[in-house]
This record gives sequence, C-alpha cells and structure tokens, in this order.
Amino acid sequence: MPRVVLSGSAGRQFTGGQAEIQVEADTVRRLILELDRRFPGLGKQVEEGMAIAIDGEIFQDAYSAPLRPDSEIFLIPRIAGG
Amino acid sequence: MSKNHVSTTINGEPVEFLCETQQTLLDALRDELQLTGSKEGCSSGDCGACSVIVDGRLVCSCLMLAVEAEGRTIETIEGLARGDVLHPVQQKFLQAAALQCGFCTPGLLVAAKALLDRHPDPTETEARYWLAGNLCRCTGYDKVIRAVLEAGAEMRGE
Amino acid sequence: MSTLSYTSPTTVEAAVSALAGANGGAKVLSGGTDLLVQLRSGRSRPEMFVDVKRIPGLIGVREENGGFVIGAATPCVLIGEHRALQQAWPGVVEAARLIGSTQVQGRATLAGNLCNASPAADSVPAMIAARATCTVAGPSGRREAPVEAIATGPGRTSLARGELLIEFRLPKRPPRSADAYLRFIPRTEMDIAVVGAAVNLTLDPSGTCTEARVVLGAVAPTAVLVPDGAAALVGRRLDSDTLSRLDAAARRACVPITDKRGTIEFRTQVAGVLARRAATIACTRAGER
Amino acid sequence: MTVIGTREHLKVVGTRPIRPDGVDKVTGRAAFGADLALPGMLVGKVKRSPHAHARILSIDVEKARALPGVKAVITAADLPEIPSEESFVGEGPMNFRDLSRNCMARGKALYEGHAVAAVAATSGAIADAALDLIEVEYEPLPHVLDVEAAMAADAPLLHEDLFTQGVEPAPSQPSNIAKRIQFSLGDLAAGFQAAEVVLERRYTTRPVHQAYIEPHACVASAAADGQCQIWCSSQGQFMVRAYCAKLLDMPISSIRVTPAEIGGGFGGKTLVYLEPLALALAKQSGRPVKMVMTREEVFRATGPTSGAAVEVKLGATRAGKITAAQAVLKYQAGAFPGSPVQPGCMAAFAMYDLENVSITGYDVVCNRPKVAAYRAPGAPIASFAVETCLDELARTLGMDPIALREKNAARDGTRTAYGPTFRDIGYVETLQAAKDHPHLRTPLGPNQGRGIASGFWFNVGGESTAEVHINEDGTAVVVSGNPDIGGSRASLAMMAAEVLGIPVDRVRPIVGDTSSIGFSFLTGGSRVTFATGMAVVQAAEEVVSELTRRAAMIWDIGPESVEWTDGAAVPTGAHAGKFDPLPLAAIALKAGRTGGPISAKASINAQGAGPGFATHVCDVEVDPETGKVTILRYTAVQDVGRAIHPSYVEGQIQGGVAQGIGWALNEEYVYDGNGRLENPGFLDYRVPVASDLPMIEAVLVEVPNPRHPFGVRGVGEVPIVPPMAAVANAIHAAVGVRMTDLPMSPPRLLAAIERAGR
Repeated sequence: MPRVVLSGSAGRQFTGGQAEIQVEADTVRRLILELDRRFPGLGKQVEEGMAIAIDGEIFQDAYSAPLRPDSEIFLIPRIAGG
Repeated sequence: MSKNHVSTTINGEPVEFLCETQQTLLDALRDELQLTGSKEGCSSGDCGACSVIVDGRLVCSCLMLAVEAEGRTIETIEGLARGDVLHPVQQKFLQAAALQCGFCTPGLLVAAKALLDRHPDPTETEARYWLAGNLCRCTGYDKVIRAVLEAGAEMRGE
Repeated sequence: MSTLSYTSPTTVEAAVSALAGANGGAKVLSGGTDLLVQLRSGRSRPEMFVDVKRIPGLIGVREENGGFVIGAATPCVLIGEHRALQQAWPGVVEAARLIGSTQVQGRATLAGNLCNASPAADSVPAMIAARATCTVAGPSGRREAPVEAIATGPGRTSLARGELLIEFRLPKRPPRSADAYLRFIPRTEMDIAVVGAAVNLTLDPSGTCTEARVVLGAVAPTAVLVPDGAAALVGRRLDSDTLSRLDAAARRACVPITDKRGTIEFRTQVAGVLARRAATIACTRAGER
Repeated sequence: MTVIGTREHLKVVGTRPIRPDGVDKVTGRAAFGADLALPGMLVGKVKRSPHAHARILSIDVEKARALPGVKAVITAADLPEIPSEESFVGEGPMNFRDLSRNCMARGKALYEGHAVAAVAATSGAIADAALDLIEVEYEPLPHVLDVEAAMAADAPLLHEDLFTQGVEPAPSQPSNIAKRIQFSLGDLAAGFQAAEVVLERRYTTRPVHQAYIEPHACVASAAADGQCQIWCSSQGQFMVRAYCAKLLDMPISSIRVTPAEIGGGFGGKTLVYLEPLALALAKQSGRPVKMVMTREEVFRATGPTSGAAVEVKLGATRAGKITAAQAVLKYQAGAFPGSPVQPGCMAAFAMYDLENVSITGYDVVCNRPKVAAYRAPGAPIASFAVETCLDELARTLGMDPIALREKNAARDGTRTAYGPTFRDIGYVETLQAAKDHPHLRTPLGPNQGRGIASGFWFNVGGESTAEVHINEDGTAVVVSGNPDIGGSRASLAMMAAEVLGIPVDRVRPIVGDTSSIGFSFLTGGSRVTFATGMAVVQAAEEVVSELTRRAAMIWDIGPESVEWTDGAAVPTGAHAGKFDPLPLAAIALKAGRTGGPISAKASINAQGAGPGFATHVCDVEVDPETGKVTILRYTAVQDVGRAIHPSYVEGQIQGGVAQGIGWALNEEYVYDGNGRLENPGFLDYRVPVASDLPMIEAVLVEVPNPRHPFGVRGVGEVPIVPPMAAVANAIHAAVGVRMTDLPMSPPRLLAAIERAGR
C-alpha cells in the first residue's frame, strides 16, 4: 500500500511526530479522508496548508489524482510564487 | 482660491484649461484633459513615466507646474503616432518586445523620441544615459535599448 | 488648504517687488526640480511662486570680455550645448550636466542648484573652483557676490528677502588652464552626490601647476574650498607624490556626516580619491591647451 | 538568443509575433489602475501611523467629517472584526484577521505607514486637509526591526497572542517567532564526519521592494442594492474579489472586479491594501471612490520581501562530493506572520543531490510592513547564501565552480531534501550550456572577475478558466481570467492559434472580469502560460473536435472520417470520400445551420508544473578605491521547457536578472532610530537604471515539460534567484574579498577591501 511521508515538521503535530505512514488509498481524496480518520485534524491541514507529491510530481487540491500501491507520496508545504 | 487660466498647444492642438497653482502639468494632463497616457510613478522626477516634450525639451511633467505651460508647445505620448501610423520608435518597441507591463513605456517612448530627434545616431552608451531617468522594472532595459537603436537606424534610412 | 499664487514677471524689478511684497512666503521658481518636490512633500509651503523664466536675459549664455555670463534661469541642457563655454570651462559644464536625468536637465538651473543650498549640489563646487561670481538683484539694487557667499548651510542662503540671482559670471582664463568635476554616486545616474570634487588649475609651459582651486561637495554643511589642496598642487607637477599630498589635504578638509547615502569614513576616503582624479583630469586638459 | 533543445514542427509556438495588447501600450491608450474616472468620483486617502509600534488610544474623526467636501471617513471601527482564520488562498498562508489589520490597524499600529484611517472627499486637497484633521492618540511602544533582535527573549512583542508553531512542546510564552520549520534527510553528523573540508558561514540580506513602477490604484463603487464594482490593477481580479468579500463580510456575488492593466507586480500585487478601504468609503458615501498610493506610501506600507540572516555549513570530500549540508534561515515577516521562509528552506539545497541535509527556518514578525511575495519568494535569499558558500568551497578545493556543481547537481531521480524526487529537470543542461558559452572564454582585465551561480524554483499550476469562441468569419476570441502582466495575452493567443491552425493575428485574447469568466487563481508564480495555457489548449482542442463534427455534418460523413490539419477539416480514411478541405472560416459561416455557435470552455486545476533551473555567469569590474561595482557582462542560461514567445521569455529572464543585480548592489531599506523609513522613494531606493546595466544575454535551454501540451515551464521566477551570488562571486574573483552581506554597496565593499588590505 502507498507509503506517505510527512516532509519536514509540517503536520507532525497531528501524527505525534510520526513521519511515515502506510495508507490504504487509491486517490488523493481517499488518502486525505484516511489520514484524517487516523490523525484527526491532519486531513484539514493537508487540504489547506499542504501539497501532495506523488512519485515526484507535486499536486495541489487534486482529489482525483490516482495513487498506485507502490506510490511514493510526500506531504509538503504548498508553493505559490511571485 | 482663483484658478489660473492656461492656453497652450498639446500635440498640435490649441488647448485651454483652468488649474490651481500647485497642480503639475501631469495633474492637468491626466485630470483636466484626460490625457492619461502620461503616467505617475513617483511624482518626484525619479521615474520618468510622466515624460513629455515641452518646446522641444524632454521634461518630467510632474516637475513642471501646469501654469508654466502657458504659451508652450507640448508633445505627449498621445501625439507620437500620426493617426494609425505609429512612430518608428513605437513600431520597434513592438517588434523588439521592449515592453512587458507597459506602464513605463509611454515615458520611455517620449524620451526615446526626444533622443532621436536630437541625436539621430546614438551609441548604446549614449542611449542608456539619455534614458537613465526612465525606470523600467520589467525588462532589464536590454530590449528597450535595442529597440531605440533600431528605431534610430530606421529613421536614418539604414 | 493651499492658497498658492503664481506670477511670471517680465522684468527683474517686477520679480523683486513680487518677492519683496509677499510677506516672506514667495519663492523664486526657475527650474522647479527641487521646489516642486518640496511642495509635494509638504517640506515647503510657499504662498507665491515667482516664475523668472520669462524675464529677458535670465535664460542664455553669452561671452563677455573673454569670460562668460550665464543667465540664472538657463537650463543645464543649454549650458551643455554651448561649445565655447564647454571649451573654456569643461569642469563647470560637466558638473552642470550631472544634475539629474535628461528630463531634469531640461529644467534645472545653476541658480536653483545653488539656492536650494544642498551640501551635495553638483554645480556648486565647480563654480566655486572656477571663481564664479553671481549678480544678485534686490530691493536695494544689484550686487556682485562670489558663489561661495550664497549658501550658508543646508537649505539656508545669504539672500535677503526680495533678492534673487539673475546671472553668473565666469572669468577670462589664462592659457593652459582647465577644470574638472567628479562626483561619487552608487549608481551611474539619478543619485545625489555622496562626494563631489572640483579642481581648477593653471600650468606653466613646463607643466608645473602655477595656480589651483580645490573644492569638495557633500562632505560639509556647504561646499568647502580646500586651500591646503591647492597648496599641495601649486609649484609642482602632478606626480604621484603631489597627488597623495592633495589626497591627504582633501581628507583633512572633510567634516561629513553619516546618513542614508554614505558614512563619514566612506565620504572622507572617497573625497581624497576624487580630488586626485579630478586634478589629474584637469591637468591633462590644461596640458592639451 | 540561443535556443538549445529540439522543437517539433510548430507554426506559431516559438515565433515572435507582435503582442495583441502592444499597440494600446505604445500609444498610451492602455488603461492602468489610476486611469479610470467616473462621474461624481471622490478621492480617497489614507492616514498612516508615524510610529513603528504604538498602541492606538483613540481616533477622533469628527473634525475631518465636518470639513466641507468630505463624504466619508473610516477607521477599523467601521470595518468588520475578522476572526483569526488560517487558510491558503493567495500567494501563501493567509490569515484574514491579519490581512484585515494590515489594511487598517486595529488597537495597535505595527509599523510606520500602517493605515489607521481613511477619508473620501471631493478633491485630493480636501482629502489631505481632512487627514490632517483626524486626531489619533498614540502610546508609542518599543519597536524591533532586525530579525535576530526580534527573536530575542526580551524583544518587544508585536502580538501578545502569537505562539511559535512547529516546536514541541508548544511554547507557553508568546514570542515574535511565528513558526519554526525543519527539513532533514539522512544523517547530518555522519555526513560532516565523512567530510574532508567543512565551511561554515553566515550571510545577511536586507528587505527589498518589488518596486513596480505603477503605484497601487483602484476605483470602487457601491450601489444602493449592495452591488459593488471595483476597477483595479492587481495580479488577480478573483483574489481582490475574494479578499474584499471576506474583509467586508459581503457575498462574493455582490462584487464585480474588473482588472485594469497592471503596471508591474512581481508578487507585490497579490494582496489587497486599498481596495477594501475604497469599497468601504464608497458604501459610506454612496459615490465612486478612487484611491491611488503615492510612491512613498508604496514603500512605507506595501510588502517588500524579507530581510534575513542565513547560516550555511557545507562538508565535502577533497574530490568535491558534498557529504553534508546544513542551513538555518531566519526571515523577517514584517508586522504579521507569513515570510517566504518555507519555500526558502525547500529551495535552499534543491539544486543538489545530497544524502545528508538539515534545514531549519524561522518566520519572525517585526515592526516593518508585512512582506508580500516577490519573484521566487524566499529562494533568492537562501540561494545567495548557499551559492556563495559553494563558490568558496570550490575555491577551497581548487575546483572549477561549474565542475563542483556538476558533481553534485540534481538530476532525474534525485530525491530532494523536502521529499519528492525530481523528474524531467534540466539543471545539468544549464551547466553544460554555460560551459559551452563563449562568455566563459572572454578575457578579463585587472580588477575584473567572473562569478557563477545557479538557481531553482518549483513553479506552480493551479486553477484557471479559459474560453475559446469562434466568430462568424472564422476568427477567434480567447477569454482568460488572468491579468496580463508581461505578455500572457500573446502566449495564450499563440497556443490557441497553434491548436486551431490559424494565424495568431486571427485570435483576439481578452482578460475577463470576475463576472464574465470563470474563477482563475492569480497571475503569479509564473503559472499563467503554463496553467491558463493548458486551459486554453483544452478549450481550443474541444473547439477543434466540434469543428470536425460540423464538417462531418456538412459532408454528411461520419465524424471519425474527419481530421483537422492546418486550420481546415479534411476527410480521412478509406471510406471518407473526396472533399476539398473545409477551412475554419467556411465551417464558422455555417455554424447556425450545423448546431449553433462554436465555442468551448475549460476550467481546470493544472498540475504538473515542471521545476525551473538556471545558471548565471556575471563579469564585474570593481573600483578598488571607491568600492563601486560595474556589471560588464551577464549571461543567464535557463531551462524554460518550451518558449512559446521567446522574446517575452527572454524578457522575463533579463528583467529578473536586473532586479537581482539591484538586490545585490544597491537596493535596501534604510531606517532611522525610531523605525522610520528614510528612503521611501526612487531617489534613494536605488533600482538599476539603464546606464547601470549591460545587455543581458538570455540563453534558453529547452527541456520540455512532459505535463504541458507544448512543454511549457514557468520562466519568471528563477531568473532572480542566482544574480546576488553570481555578483558576489564575481566580486571575490575581481578583488579577493568575500561579501556575505547584501547589498554589496560601495561603502560596504570599500570597507571590506580596506579590511582585507590590512
């Protein structure tokens, strides 16, 4: 099942410091719901403050983005720009 | 407080307007005459966005009182093109992509026109120093300078 | 709210009475490149502008028994275009041409640069080095004053109420004489001088300096004449030893401040450098005469 | 220009047509923020705090209200009190309480220039007089400007309710440190153990302003039924609408925002300052209100980017393999949390393939204007430190700085310190192109030196809407929701023309207002040509398939037997039959008979923005007697993915470089002892002028982004990242002094040269 890594310190207050989580999910939406179920508050944090890097590609607000069982997923801070 | 009456010539047209003494020529152009092509970027003569030509001399219209325009001949960006025929420097700015946001562009064009009127064949360095009073934050000046030099060449029939 | 009025007299007398009439609140408007900025920022709240540009003779440059007369309201761009003046006083002209952008050159005047009384005024050190004088018109008639007598401190002048400058005089030059002005600014244009240095000198046929004036700007409340600097040059050729004596003299003459444009240390050090470099340029120019 | 990389047979993409909005902008017709005038319009002005930090004891506006000609006066008391609410809507984390209090101080003034009241009057002179009549009673408080001073335990507190996030356990005492951020990878201690050379250095930078030439400006009007309109120059009409609705507690549907042309932004126009005030004044007065900032207000009250202190520690083997990299970044946020320290941390070492990394960041409030986004927010500061330290490492190892970078460069498959693994990136290609460039073989004279530095930016996609409409004569209109800040009308029209197979001059791009086009995230992060471009391409492709359906109907054959080539439908396949190609214009003419108008819309949330990399080469000459630096030569190599309009891509690069050179040499905020800004104007805030710069050669490397139909990457952010280090490294090469503090202004450089001489 996909391995989710919280990149940096962001979001760890919800996981009690845990940085790596195995999550059963095949879309970003299911991933967020599952994370929030297991770590209440983390889902909102991910939705509002974070982007999701799936196998190297960064997604922002993309519920439908698919996850493969061997996907490498990083929860990273959002990026904007000038 | 009584306003000053000013008769002047702008882009070849006789113009009359009323202004308060503290109003600058830029204020009068923009607010009284709706000639909003001249821009206000600093109102202290440091950015050149309000450049106009008065009696053949390039000036910042924010550093000249509107009342001083009495009897003068003024050229603004609105007078640079003849109808739908662009001035060579306008044409070159378009071809060379010498503008991004376009805010400093009217002042740069008026300044460039004044340069080429007086010095038809400027060097790159001469063009850069002549235009040093026209700030542009988008382009890094590279394409602006190229456009001005190319316009000069075209006007010289090269 | 402002009740600012405007008049553009066509005679010096009318200008003087307008200036004297308004109870202290009248300002001479020539180029306006400093005045309008001060008006906008509220630093100056005049009651009347007396625009002197329509007074015959106040704009223009003319030669007069070997010297030059520059109308007080002459924009710097005209000064730069006067070939003979450029030939005789390259330092004065380059200083005038350094004031502001092309746009500002179309308006700014020597009188404005002088009467604005900024310690950093570019044309003032060069004019003082050139022994320039100015004609002051006032309620009690006209008087001649050396340029160094006008500015008395930042924003302060010796002009009495109702007085205005009407012209500047540059003397006839002996042979092998030349001047030069250099200023330091962080950019290549559009800055106020952090330091300014003017050198005016005369050489004998052997290349020995027989006479010199050294003046610094932006290192004291007003432009400062540096007699030690002149002394370092007179009677010598401008070799490295002479130049380092000039450098040291220039540094000694500095009483600068630290502000947003430069530190005391920087201004002092660069004053020496610029004095040296200006002297070298003036010397080369004089040698070519 | 040089273009490196392959290019298919494209007819429009990659050419250099005249931009569609060009003529308006060279004739003075283009209407910017301050150019609109409405009947009965009032002039609005803002009263600002003269104190860097003060409690507002009372504000008496009665005398101002009584002044003839004054039609409205507002203070924070007239605006809704917004609760603290973190969300990510603009160019970064946004707390609407903070945004509201930045627009109008509530209780405390947190920086000199902080708005405390606003008036609307029948003339500017009356409005000024009214401001003088507003009596504000302040209790001045101790202030703090410097980031490290603000972090000190005994520093004056800006916000009594600010507790540092990201530290465990959560602190019990408030402080000026809003957030602590940590990224790490591998085993740092082991990495430094393995190092044969270790460098540890400290760098500082000063706040710099985006310094767009157009001051903020807007006009707002409110009708009796609550329907409001705003005309303004901003980086996003939808951002202005959302923020005004939030700050004034109005339904979004009651606000229509029409984008004026925008006179530069660079990130600085991604927030609201005047718009909510103008709208509140318009509601109170019932008349349109125009507000235009003075240049002084722009400097005192709008967002520069952070000043910072950065510590960098690098460990490497003698062979030049970096074994460990550590950085601590402390960024000023200004009066409210939200500095770009997070992307700064993420970008710091992103260009390198490192096993052992630790990055710590601090977001720190101080009594300065709240920072706003500025081109590649956060990255230039971090990269100045890292790329300068790397240059020193190269010299210590006796290695060529490009070779050292190549040895450690991020490539496809490199895992970044912030997590994800890079794919399809073009960093090494920029290093190679720099090596191959004749610039590197140009001889240098005395007191001249050459500096190299690289830069990185993530780039973003995001939400965009675009519509493509086919006109009766076969011309097309492209509508987008993004202000055109540097030529995006041109790039969008070109992509549409490419897909439709018609000349670009037959495509008219326009920027819609918030009621005439679907939501689009703002113009920022170099996202428009990428993300909105993607939407335009999708809509154009939909139009094309509709056109083939219409052609099939006209020919009475199956749509599968029609394909689109060179702007015309042609029959394809064995059973299609013989027909002359049916050009777009012919199909458009019959649109009514074949089913009605032909148009399509695409609303997307674009993903897959490819990161951008650049390598810059800078030659300088230093006057060792005055410390003055002259930029002799500058070459900027960048992976741009695919240049749609190469001239405007070059322009983005050249402009970013010029801003970086200003940041490097002369731009800084100068404050007096009372926390008052001493240089709020272009005279003493020294942006580069034309005579300060040489021509800037932009070398476009094209490593196409596979996630964009034309391979586009954002190009506008990266160019400002390398210049500060490139200049610093060139100065070192020229006179042997290592500058670690920005700006490298003549007094500072001369002092450094003197110290080195002793």
